[in-house]
Amino acid sequence: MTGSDHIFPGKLIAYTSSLDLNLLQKTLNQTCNHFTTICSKRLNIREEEQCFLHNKLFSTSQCLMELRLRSRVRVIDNSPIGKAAATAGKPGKIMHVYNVAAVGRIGDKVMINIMGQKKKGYIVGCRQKQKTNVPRFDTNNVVLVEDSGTPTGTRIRHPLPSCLRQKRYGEKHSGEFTKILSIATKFV
Amino acid sequence: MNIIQKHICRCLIQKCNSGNVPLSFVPARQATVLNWLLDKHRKSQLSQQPEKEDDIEQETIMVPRDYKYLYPEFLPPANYRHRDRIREKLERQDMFCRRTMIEVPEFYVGSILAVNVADTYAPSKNTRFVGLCISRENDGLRTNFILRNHIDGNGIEIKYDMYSPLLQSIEVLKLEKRLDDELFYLRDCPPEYSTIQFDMEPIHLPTGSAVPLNTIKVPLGPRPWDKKWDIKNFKGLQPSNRVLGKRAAIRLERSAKPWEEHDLMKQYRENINDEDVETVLKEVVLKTKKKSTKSQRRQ
Amino acid sequence: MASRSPLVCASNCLQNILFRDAFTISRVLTCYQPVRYRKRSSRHPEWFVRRRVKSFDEGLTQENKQFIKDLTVEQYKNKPSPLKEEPLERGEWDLRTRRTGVLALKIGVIPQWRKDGTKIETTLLQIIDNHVIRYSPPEKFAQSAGWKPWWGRKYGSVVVGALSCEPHLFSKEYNNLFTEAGVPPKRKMTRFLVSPNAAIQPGLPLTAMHFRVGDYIDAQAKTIDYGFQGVVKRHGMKGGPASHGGTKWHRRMGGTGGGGNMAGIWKGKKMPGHMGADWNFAKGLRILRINTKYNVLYVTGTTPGGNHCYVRIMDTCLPNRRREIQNEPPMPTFYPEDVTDQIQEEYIDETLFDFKEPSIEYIDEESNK
Amino acid sequence: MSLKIPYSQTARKLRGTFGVGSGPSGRIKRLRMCVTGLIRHERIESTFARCDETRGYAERLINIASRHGDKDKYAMEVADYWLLEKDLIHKLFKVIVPRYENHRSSYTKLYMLPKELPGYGKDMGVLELKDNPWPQVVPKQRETKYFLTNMLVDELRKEHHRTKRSPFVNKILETSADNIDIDSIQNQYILDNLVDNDEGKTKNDQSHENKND
Repeated sequence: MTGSDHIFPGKLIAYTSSLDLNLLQKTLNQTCNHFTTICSKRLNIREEEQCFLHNKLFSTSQCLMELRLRSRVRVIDNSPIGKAAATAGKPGKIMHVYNVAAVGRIGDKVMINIMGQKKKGYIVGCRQKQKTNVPRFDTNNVVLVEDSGTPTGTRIRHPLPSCLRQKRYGEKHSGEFTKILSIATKFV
Repeated sequence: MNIIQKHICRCLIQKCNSGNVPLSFVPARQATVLNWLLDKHRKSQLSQQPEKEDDIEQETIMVPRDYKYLYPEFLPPANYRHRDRIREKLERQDMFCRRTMIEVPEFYVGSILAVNVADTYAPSKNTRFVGLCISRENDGLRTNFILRNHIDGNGIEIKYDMYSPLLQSIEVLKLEKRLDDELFYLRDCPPEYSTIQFDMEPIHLPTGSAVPLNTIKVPLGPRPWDKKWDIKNFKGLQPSNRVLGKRAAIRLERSAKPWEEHDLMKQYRENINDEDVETVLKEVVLKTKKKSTKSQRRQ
Repeated sequence: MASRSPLVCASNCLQNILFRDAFTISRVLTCYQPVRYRKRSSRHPEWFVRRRVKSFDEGLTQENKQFIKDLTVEQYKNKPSPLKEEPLERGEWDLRTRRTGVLALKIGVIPQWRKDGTKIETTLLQIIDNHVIRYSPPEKFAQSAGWKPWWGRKYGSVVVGALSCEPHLFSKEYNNLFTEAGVPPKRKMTRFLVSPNAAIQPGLPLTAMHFRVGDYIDAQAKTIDYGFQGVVKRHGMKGGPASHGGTKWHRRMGGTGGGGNMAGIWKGKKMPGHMGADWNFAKGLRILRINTKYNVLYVTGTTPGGNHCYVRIMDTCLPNRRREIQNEPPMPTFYPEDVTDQIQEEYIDETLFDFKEPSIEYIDEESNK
Repeated sequence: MSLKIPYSQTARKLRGTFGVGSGPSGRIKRLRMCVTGLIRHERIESTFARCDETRGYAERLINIASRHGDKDKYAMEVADYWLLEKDLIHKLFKVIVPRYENHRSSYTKLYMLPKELPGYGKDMGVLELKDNPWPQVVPKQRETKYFLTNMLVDELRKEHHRTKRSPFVNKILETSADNIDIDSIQNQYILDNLVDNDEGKTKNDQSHENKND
């Protein structure tokens, strides 16, 4: 995580325009120290979210932890866009849920705005409260999919919920789920 | 006082103290039958099939003191509006039947479990999950417990119904207690405190030893948190460095309820009293007596 | 006690006669009247019989109280049963018959599991001390004031009582209602409409075996009394915003009507008022399990009302569910002579998981092949 | 230990005990004063709602004191909190707890006072500890054993026992042992009953006669 220049581009430009080099050095040092200390502890979306926002620390989570419009998600496959988003500290945001209720749950299809691109994906783990025997994850996980239906990544190195396997036999998107499940490594 | 007033006085006093019938002075708005009245009807000789009194109530059985914490799911709810003697009895029958089929071991919040569940879509028709028990909730057939583990950078929690027929086995890998009744704060703690290897070998305690208490104090991670853990006085948490603002401090001061510490009636309403606990646990002692030699702790 | 004075006998007879006359004029004795709109009044209905009498402490000693209690029990046990005299003919069941219902008490709600592993909520309903107290055939029923013209001459009526009490609690008029059935006075009574082929004799006990496992029933009960409630809780309206300048506008209703030609508040506008304590149905519930020892029915889903409230249970009126019945239900009710074997303690539905069985295991079909 | 009094699942708020807005802390403050008053004077008069609320707290306090004893830390803490005048702690453990040692029913008694018309508009009540030294609230009722109804029912009972066979004999009949002399058993049963009743009667009769004299 050495992406400090990604974080405050506006500030940087302001400093460079004023040519106050001493101040610039100070701020850069401060920010770098801050990031290294926090991000070495754990790689979690919420940390990045917090860094991305500002120095003030306040929670942005909803009370029900539902996946709605503009809620942030983590990409867990090894696609290059997902990695870039994680390093840049810019998690993808949900633009649309292909669903009548407009609330995403496990196995629902969503459209995501990630690094300025429009991508489609499947929700593969939720922070929301779940039924019995269904796992509840600490983060909202998503697997990206191309328009043709093939997954963009080649491997998923995170566990997927076991109840996702019944989607393979369903009427909707059964072909796309078989492709996702074939690149998965672990089930919970 | 004139004569009429005296008469009214006499009537009211009679109303208050007539017979053994408990009078509730707060009028019951609901059109329901009270517990004691219903039990009287069930046992009365005028009815078609009068219910026989239990032999268990008359027997003198010593209930061990730790049974209250060993079998917490057998304790009925404290609210008398939600209680019924026959329903509880039928529910307990089902629970005992289930316990003969599957061995439910002794475990507490903070001990490590491995659970096998039937799953139609798994290739082996079975899934195994290992985790730390965070909470035990509810009573009767509704009891459930939550296991937590941290796998490949993902915190995962699964809730299980204890009396669901899908459960194949429950195995205790490490028997332990923690300082708190629920450990939901582990969600916002560093992941090493909730990571457990799937191939962990069970740790056996020597026979007859007491259940060890783990006095570990867990540090909290950086904010944002799921809830304001630092305010809630958990014993198993390290005090955080968070400095409260002026408004937050005022809010915390206002939310404090020091008078509830000694509110005796509030405690009585929220917790079930000891006499009711004993009548329930007597049955548990009788039913578990047969198996006790078989499933003694950590042989 | 054994030998009554002639004066007392005369007064009793007089009351019987008086009451019978009043009964034909008044409505049929029930606790439930079907009404088109919500009717709340403190006035007693026409069929009302005063149950309680002003009692004062007679100062009986503990021994004598117990003796009188025992005496009443003995009296009702030794009473000649009205069933032996003239048994009614038992009719045959067809799709249009209406059998009697029973009056049960809601005990609680617990989860159960199906054999495929899904969890369902079941309500427990206990039937305590149910007896048939009066049957009036359609011709007689049509003359009474409780009769509604749209029923025609199709239905007779049956009064069912539950929870038997000691007679000294009630008035003489109320106790006389039970002389025909020969049972102790009941705490609660209801009326059911019955088709003539399901005619039933007073004095018959009704148990949980009146229904079978797999039958569908309707449950009717009074909902929980919430008292005077606002518009948000009573009708589920949205209220106002919590902030953004919402002054005294958080839980209020919006406009009450338009202007112009149709101005004014229309009848039936949803407004704050008394909520609950109203009769409500839950239809098409399936019986999953029957416990004959305690007379308890396990029924799918939930019924209206709180814990320990009275529930009227009858055969379902949904036509599609009725057609699913393959065997004839016991007509007019279950007689213990019908069954040659001993009655089991529990009957369990095929789809329901029995806790005596081992836990569910799925079989891998592909590997078996 | 369970309470032997009726109580509601929802507590009364007792609004306005220390002015409007005193809230739940004001409620507890008032109840503490009532409990100390009850332990001090053994009988208090207040509004009925307040009496009914204090009743539960007083019962629980005596319950805890009798169960844990005066050497327990928790019991002393509770007593220290609820009794504002500290000399009463000694009275609670040394006087009141031994008084109710073999008591099965509730420790307190509650009465409703008549309404005065025109009056304050609230029900008034009296709360007292049982077995207190004060004169009784309700005057003691006359002994009812020699009322006419009682005497008549007594006679009926005796007659009933004579004529009716006992359930004990009926049971033997059902099992149908042929060679048992039923009449002898029946006679014995009646005799036993008679003797018991006569003894009781003679004793009471004597006392009654003495009183009349």
